[in-house]
Amino acid sequence: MTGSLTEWLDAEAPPADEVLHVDVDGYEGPLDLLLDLARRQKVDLAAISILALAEQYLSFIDRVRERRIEVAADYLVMAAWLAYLKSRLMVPQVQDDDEPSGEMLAAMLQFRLKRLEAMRLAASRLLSRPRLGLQIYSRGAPEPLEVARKSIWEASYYELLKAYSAQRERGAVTEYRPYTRTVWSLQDARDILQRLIGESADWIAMDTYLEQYLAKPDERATVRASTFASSLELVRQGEIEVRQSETFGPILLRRRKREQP
Amino acid sequence: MSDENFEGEVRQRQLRILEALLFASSEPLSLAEMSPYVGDGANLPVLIEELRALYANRGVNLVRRGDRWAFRTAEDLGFLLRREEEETRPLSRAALETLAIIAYHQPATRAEIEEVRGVAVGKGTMDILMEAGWVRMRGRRRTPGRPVTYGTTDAFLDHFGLEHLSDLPGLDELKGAGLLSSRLPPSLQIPLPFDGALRDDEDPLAPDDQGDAVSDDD
Amino acid sequence: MSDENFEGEVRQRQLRILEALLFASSEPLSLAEMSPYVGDGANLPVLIEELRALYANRGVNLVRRGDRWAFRTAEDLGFLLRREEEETRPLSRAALETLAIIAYHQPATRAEIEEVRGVAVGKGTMDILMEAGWVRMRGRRRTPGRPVTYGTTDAFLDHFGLEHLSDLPGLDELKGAGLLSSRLPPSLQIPLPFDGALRDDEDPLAPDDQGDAVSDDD
Repeated sequence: MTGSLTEWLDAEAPPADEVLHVDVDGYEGPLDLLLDLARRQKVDLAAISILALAEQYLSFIDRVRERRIEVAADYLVMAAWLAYLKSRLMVPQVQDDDEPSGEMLAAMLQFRLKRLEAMRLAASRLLSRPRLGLQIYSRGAPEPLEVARKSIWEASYYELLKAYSAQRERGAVTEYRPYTRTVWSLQDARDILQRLIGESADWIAMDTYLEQYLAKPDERATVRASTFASSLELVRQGEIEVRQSETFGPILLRRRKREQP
Repeated sequence: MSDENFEGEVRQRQLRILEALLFASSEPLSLAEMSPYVGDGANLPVLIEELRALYANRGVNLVRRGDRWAFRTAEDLGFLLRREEEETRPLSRAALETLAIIAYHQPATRAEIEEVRGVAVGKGTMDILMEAGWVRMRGRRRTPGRPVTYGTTDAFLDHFGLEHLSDLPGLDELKGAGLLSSRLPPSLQIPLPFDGALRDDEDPLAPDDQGDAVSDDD
Repeated sequence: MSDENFEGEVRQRQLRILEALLFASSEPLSLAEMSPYVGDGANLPVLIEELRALYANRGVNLVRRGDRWAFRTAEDLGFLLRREEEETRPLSRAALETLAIIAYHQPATRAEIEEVRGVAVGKGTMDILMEAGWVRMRGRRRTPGRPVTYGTTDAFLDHFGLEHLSDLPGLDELKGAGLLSSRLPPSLQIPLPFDGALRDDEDPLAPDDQGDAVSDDD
C-alpha cells in the first residue's frame, strides 16, 4: 500500500451540487476510488495486480468504517464483489464451475478501470482543444437575417355565406313555442271505445265509431293507434270481439256475447 | 530577398490578426484598440487600407464608422438577406363573420357590424380584412359622430368569384342551400348590398382620413 | 465568351451572397438554410468549397460543423485573441466525464454512462449538458424499458472545434484498444460514435417525449 490514509482523506471537497454522489472522501463512486488506488501502484493499468488492488480497497473501506464514517451502499457492494473476486483468485478453479473464473472477473474489472481512465483522458483532451468563445470566436456583431412573413388570407365562398347565415340566424329573435300534439292515452281510448260500442252485438267498423274524432287530420293517427291498441286489450279481457276479413280491410268490432250462467 | 519574404510574412500575419479581431468584435474598433494585438512595428492605417481594398468587392466589406472600423455585409446584398416569405393562412372566424356582414350590409359602420354580430369587432380583425385587400373604407356616414362606412373591394369579388355584389345569394337562396333554416321569423330580411359609389347619407373620405381612432383594448 | 463572362458574374454574385450570409450569422448554417438566398441554379457544395479555400489561410476561416458551415477566427490566433474573462461556469468533473462518455459512446443510454463511470448520473448533470446545447436526446433504445439514447449536437462540434465526430481526439486509439465498448464483457464488435439519424435499435422520440422520468433524489 502506497501513500498514507490521511493523504487520501484530505482529498478535495466535492462541489456542492454533486455532494450526494460523493460519499467517500471526494471520490465519485467505487470505480473512481479503485482507479485512484490503482494509480498509486504506479504501474500501467495493464500490469496492475488486481488482487493487490482488491486488498487495498477492502482495507481502505475497513479503515473508513473504523472511523465511524458512513459508507455509501455502492462502496459496500463493490467491497463485497472484490472480496468475492479475491476468493476466486486465491482458490484454485474447480472443474464444472458455472461461474466466471477469477481471472475473467479480474480482466473485467481491469477493462472497466482502463475504460474509465480513457474517458477521463478524452475529456481532458476535449477541454484542451481551442474552444469557441475562449480561443475561437464567432461573429461578434451578427446581422440577423430577416424573413418578413407576408400572410395570404384564405377563405372560401361557402365559408363566407355560412358565416353570414349563422350570424343572422343567431341574431334573429325567434320565440320558441314547443309544438304540442294531442295524444289519446290508452285509457282515454278504452273509455271512449267502451262507451261507443255500448251493447251493440253487430259488426261495425272501428272508423265508423270514431268518425267524429277522425275529422281532425293531425289527430287521426293517434286516435286510430290508441283505439286499436285498447281494442286488443278489451279482446284480451273478453269484453269485445275484433274481426278483419282481408288485409287493410276495415276492422270490425262488436260486444262479446256473455255466456249465460 | 529572404528579408522581403520575412517582411511579407509578418505583414500577412498582421492582416490576419486584424481580420480576426474585426470579425469577432461586437463593436467597431479604433486603431488604438487594435494596436496592442498587432504589435508595435505595424503601420495600422496602411494595413487597414489594404484590408479595405481586399474586401471592397466581396460579400462583406470593411467600413469606417467615424474613427472606427467594422465588417458589414455589402450594402447591395442587404435586400437579399431580408427575404419575404408568403404564407397562406385561413381567415379567423371573427374576420370571416365581419367580412360577411360588410359584404351584405355595406355601406356599414363599425357599430352596425357589431349590432349584427352581437359582439365588438376588434381592430385586428378590421386590419386583417383591409390587409387582405377585401375591405375598404368607403366614406363617412352623415350622422352624429360621422362614423366611417366600410365596404368590399374588387379584390373581394375577385377572390370569391363574384361578378357583382348582387350575385350574393338572397334569403330564399340561402334557405335553399340549407344555410338558413326554414324556421326563421318572417321579419328577417337579407339586405341587398349597395354597389354604388356613395350613398345619399355618405360623405367621401378626405384624402388624409385615417379612419376611426380605435382604442387599444378594442 | 460573353456567356462565360456572364456565368462568371453569376458565380461571383453567388459567392458574395454566401459570404454575406455566413458572415452575418453567428450560428453555423446548413446548405438547406442558405439555398433560398442563393437561388435555384447554384451548386452549393462547390461554392462552399471555393469559399473555404479562399479563406483557408486568412484570419477568419470557413469551418464545417457536422452538416453546417460557419466563419470562425483561425485556431492559431487563439492565444492572441484570448479574452480576459474566462468561462463563467466551468463544467464539473462529473459533467465533463459524462459529456466525454456520450461523445465517444453515442448513442448511449443513461445506464451505459453509469456503467462506465461506476456511479449514478445526477439529473443536474444531464440538464447542464442539454442546457449548454451540447447533448440531445436522440431516441429510445428498442430494449426493455425503452431507455432514452443520448448523443451530441452540432453545437458540441462547434464549441470544441470539431468538423465531425470522427475528429474526436484519440478516437482511433481508443477504438483500437477496444475501450469504446459500452457493455461488458468487451465483445469483438467495437461500436464507434454514431452520429447518423437513428440506429437499428433506436426508435424516434415522440414529439412530446420528455425523456426519462427521473426521481428527485436521483
